Amino acid sequence: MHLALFIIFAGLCVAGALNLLLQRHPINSALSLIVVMSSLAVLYLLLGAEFLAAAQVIVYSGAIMVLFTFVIMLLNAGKEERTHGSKLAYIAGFPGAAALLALLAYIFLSRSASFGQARLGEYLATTGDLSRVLFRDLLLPFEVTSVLILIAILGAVALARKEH
Amino acid sequence: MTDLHLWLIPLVPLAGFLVNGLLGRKFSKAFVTTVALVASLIPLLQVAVIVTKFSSLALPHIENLGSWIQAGSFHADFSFQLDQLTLVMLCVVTGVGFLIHIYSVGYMGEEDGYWRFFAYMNLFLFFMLTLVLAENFLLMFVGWEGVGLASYLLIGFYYTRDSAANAGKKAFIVNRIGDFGVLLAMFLLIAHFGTVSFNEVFSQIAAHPAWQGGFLTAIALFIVLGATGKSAQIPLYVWLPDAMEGPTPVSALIHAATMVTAGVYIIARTHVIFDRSPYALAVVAIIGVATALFAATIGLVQTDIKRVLAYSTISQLGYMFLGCGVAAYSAGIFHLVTHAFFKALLFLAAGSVIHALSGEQDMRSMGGLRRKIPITFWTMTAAVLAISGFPPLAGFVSKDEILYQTFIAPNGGKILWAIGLLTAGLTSFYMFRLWYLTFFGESRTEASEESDHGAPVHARSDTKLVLEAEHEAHPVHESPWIMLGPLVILAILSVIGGWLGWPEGLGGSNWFARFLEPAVGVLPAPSSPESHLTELVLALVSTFVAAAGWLAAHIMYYVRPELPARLTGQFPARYALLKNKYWVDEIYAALIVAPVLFVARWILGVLIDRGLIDGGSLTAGYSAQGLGALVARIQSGNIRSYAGWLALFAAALLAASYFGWTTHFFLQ
Amino acid sequence: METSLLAFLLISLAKVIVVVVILLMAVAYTVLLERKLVGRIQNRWGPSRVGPFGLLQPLMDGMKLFLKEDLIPEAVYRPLYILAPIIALGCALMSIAVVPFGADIRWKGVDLFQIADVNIGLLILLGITSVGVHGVALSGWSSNNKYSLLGALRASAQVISYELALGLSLVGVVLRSGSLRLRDIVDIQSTHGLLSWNFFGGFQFVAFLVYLMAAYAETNRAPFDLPEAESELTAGYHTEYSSMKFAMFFMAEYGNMITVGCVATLLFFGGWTSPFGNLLPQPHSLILVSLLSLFWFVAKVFFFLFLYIWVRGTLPRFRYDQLMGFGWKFLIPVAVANIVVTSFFIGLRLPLY
Amino acid sequence: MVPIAYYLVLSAVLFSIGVAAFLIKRNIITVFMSIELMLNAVNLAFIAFSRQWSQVSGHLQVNGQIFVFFVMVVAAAEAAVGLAIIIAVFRARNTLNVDQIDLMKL
Repeated sequence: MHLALFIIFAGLCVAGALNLLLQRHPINSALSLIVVMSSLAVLYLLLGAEFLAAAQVIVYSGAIMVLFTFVIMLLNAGKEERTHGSKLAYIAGFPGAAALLALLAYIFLSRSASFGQARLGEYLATTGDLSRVLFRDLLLPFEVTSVLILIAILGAVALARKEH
Repeated sequence: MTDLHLWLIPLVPLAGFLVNGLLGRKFSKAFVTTVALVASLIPLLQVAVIVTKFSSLALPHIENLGSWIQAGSFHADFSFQLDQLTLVMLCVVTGVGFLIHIYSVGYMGEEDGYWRFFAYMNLFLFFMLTLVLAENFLLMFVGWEGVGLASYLLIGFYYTRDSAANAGKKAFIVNRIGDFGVLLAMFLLIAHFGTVSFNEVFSQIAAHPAWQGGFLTAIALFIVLGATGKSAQIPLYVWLPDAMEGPTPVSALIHAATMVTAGVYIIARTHVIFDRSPYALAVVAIIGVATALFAATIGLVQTDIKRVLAYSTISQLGYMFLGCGVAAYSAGIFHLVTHAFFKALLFLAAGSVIHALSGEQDMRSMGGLRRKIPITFWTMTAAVLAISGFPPLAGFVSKDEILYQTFIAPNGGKILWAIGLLTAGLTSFYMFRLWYLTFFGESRTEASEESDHGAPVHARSDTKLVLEAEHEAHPVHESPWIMLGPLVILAILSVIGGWLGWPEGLGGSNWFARFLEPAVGVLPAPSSPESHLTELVLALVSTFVAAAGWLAAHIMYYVRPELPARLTGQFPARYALLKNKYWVDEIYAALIVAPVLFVARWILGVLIDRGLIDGGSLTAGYSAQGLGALVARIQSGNIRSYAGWLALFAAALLAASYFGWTTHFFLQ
Repeated sequence: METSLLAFLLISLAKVIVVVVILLMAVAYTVLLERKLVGRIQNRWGPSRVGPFGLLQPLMDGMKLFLKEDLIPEAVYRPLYILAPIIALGCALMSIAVVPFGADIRWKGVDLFQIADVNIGLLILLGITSVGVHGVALSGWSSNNKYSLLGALRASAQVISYELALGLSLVGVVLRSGSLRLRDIVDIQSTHGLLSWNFFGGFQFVAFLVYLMAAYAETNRAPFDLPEAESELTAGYHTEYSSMKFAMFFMAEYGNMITVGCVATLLFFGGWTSPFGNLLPQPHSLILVSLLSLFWFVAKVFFFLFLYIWVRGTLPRFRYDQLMGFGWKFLIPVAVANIVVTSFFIGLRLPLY
Repeated sequence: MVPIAYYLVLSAVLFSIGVAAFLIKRNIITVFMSIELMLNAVNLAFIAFSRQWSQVSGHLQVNGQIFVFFVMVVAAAEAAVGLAIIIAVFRARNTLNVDQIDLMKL
């Protein structure tokens, strides 16, 4: 069952990502991304990270992607125009991306034996497990990120405010 | 161990400096005055408290405030020390310092940079107190450099005047040479003892009786180099006369009573080192006596009242060196104390005279002031008698002590004594010359003022032109009591200050020397009936010589005032020699300053700086510019091309690290 | 789980069908309830012609909407126009999956009153709610109508803003129970009846009020129904929708209302437990227990639905800037203050808990 | 049972698609979305590695998941600021095309 679920949602992920790539309208890309993120949440669940699965849905699919669609609607972004930017992007980028994929896949698959097998229901990280590490060992980084968010809020307000 | 909070003593003036220095511009004059006076009064009160507790203290009393520098086995602490020598210096610095602060309130009352002046004065007090309280060479060096800084700032107080700014620079640069010596001495100390703490160094020396001369001589000579700079001895004395460009209270406090005695203090403080090095002691003695005579001869013909006092200061400092040089450190310190009293008094009184004459400093334009400014006259008289060495005033006691100790010193002590005695006569002569020219005879002020009418007023005056204009309405006037009060107190001290160390030969107990014994060692002279007789005889001789000097001055400047001019005419060459101060400044300019300037301007400036450094950096700059223009094409501003490069090189990096190419790429 | 995979799937499917049917029925009759109640509040009868007391009215409404012509305007962006109501209704129905309706009673190992008992039930509820806003947002944008777009913009901004207050208001409850599992949260409130409910015994009434207001805003209900304010935006984001698609939005809204009522009941009012706690004798029959717990649960949810309608009939609508200011400047600080105070007391382990 | 390597390969695939999308897309919002996609891919890798680490050590290890948590926090902050920047850029230049936003100064 694990494999079936993995194949279904991995397929959804890849399809969503490809759709993001191929769609010309940003709102479609955004929806594809929501699909990717929600499927990833399921994959997290399969890997035993239940809190992160919920957080993935709330933060990514919920908050961040709503922000994206909000901005798309606000700016009324239409279909992409076909313009010619730098050719360098294609000359350097595509071989780069392809090489990256090939390399990573090669590395992971060639070492597949040394990686384990993931079973359902093993090593379930509950919210409590996570928070024990987060609030005990990593309290300072956690607090620092809260400051980061505060600064981000201020920055966003300052940036988006209309100047009079 | 009782805690005396020694750190408060220097820190209170520092606080005063910070308050006045940072915010003084905004404050009212009254507030600035209050801050400055309180900041100088509190250390005085604290010293007074310490004096009352002193007999019950375990000496030396050391207060360590924590570590300052820690490097390997070497360490230097913020530690202060109190012993007899420090206490004497503290009394002098805070006492005279406070009096001069009070005097300055009146003297500087109309100046523009009032707050600046007091801020610098407090700063000076801070550094001077740090200097005398420090328990190690390094902390003392902080004070040592700091007083130099304060001195520089105050000499250049009238910074709009070129001569003042130049005098400040001169003082600073000349002192640098001396500081170099102190630094080298410190390095040698660290190399040999691994510490800069006074007590640790001294105890190590005490533990090795075999150490004689050698590196100790080197250290001592470097210290002497520093001391000659700070205390204005041959060959580094040239800055002090020029330093008279500063306001008169500064001359009194820094360039007469306290800072210039730092050289004497450091020798006394490190006497343990000097005791092991007869050569260094001899050098000190010879430098001292030579400077004393040399400066006295120049002082004979100077016409600027403050310059006469400046050369007199150099000469008296020479006496102190002489005292230290014959290992009679307590005698040197004693002279330091009495000299602080009467020389501060002389300067302040001179300031009062200058004040009375609206900025006139040339003695030839004075005269007949005796009745017009009587209090200044009488206090000045006390100071003149004291410095000339008439019993029972302070100068007599201390100078006589030094001369006596010199006389009984082995190896040429008699010759040194003879020169010292001659200097004493000269001192008496030029001091009474000053006295007569200023206070006696006909008044030359009105006349000069009339002749000066229309002509611009003297550029080198101490006070501002506005002040002078204001004073022309009432030309000669006694100073206000806020200036006269310190004069009177100092006059009393100049009279009775010497009784602290009234010599045994004259029926006293020489309490001062006994008091200092634990800190600076026992006087070399034995105490016996014969020695008392010698001392008595020598005292009589020196009194006689002083009287002779007075008599000569009396004849030349009171009875027959035309005599000096005739003598000048008779010996023009010698007069010119003295008048131009042996052309030392000119010699230095030709031999040292000119070559240095040449090297700086042509070799360092043109060849190395502009050719090598500028050329090199310009080449680097232009090549970077060219290369940059080439590379800048990559920066298209197109975000997607950046991402492309990023992806490509990320892949390359990954491949490199995975397939082990890193060693080929980065290490070979 | 002892049952085989196939059995598990079948049982789950059955449970889902039952729950969805009941939920849709509940939605239909909530609509009737609202129309009746609002009618009474406005001093009129409300629907009363179809069936006894108008009880068949929802059925007729449903038929009407089914049979109506499904208009799709020319200028809309079709894929999203069709997708949007599906997302909205789907999310509304999905969230009920983790809600337990009654006591933990198992029949042959099957949990009778809950579709899925998960450790992070509360988080899943929050997550699904936050995804649900996409339906509203996309519908407005794809309609290609400025009123719709404005409504959608308002809806997304409003939902994102109030989601913070909503989430924060629940932290106090979670702190008290130490778990995100809904059954655990109810269990801790079960011992002393009324007194151990989070609202009373847990001193979470501030949190509850914050939750209530934020939830009203989340579900776009009065007085926060700005996205569909008829006086300003015609009908807001669903202006261009008709027939079944409109009905889906409609059902989504009422489904959300029911979910909110369930959550409020579970988190603050002891869920299916009786307000009298152990004062009443505990029935031994499992059937009785089940019925009793169902009764209490439904009664409480009904109370919240009643409250919803009551508020709608009573309070005027906010102005938009006031709405945002209220959310950011009042609710969030209050919720944070509640967290601080609650955690302070929990930290002290005062007899309060 | 699924080999963890599969998860990692999936992560690599998603990441590469993200890179490609970044290169192809001209709309700045979509470009930003592809960054989010890459972040998500990395998150998946983190969680997979976390799981692997648990298996290697024999008991639960959550450090990788903590990383993901922080990535999410940062991503949220980044989204807020990034979208605000996009709005500001759009106001100033009236375009969302990255090819036309290649000058620092207008």
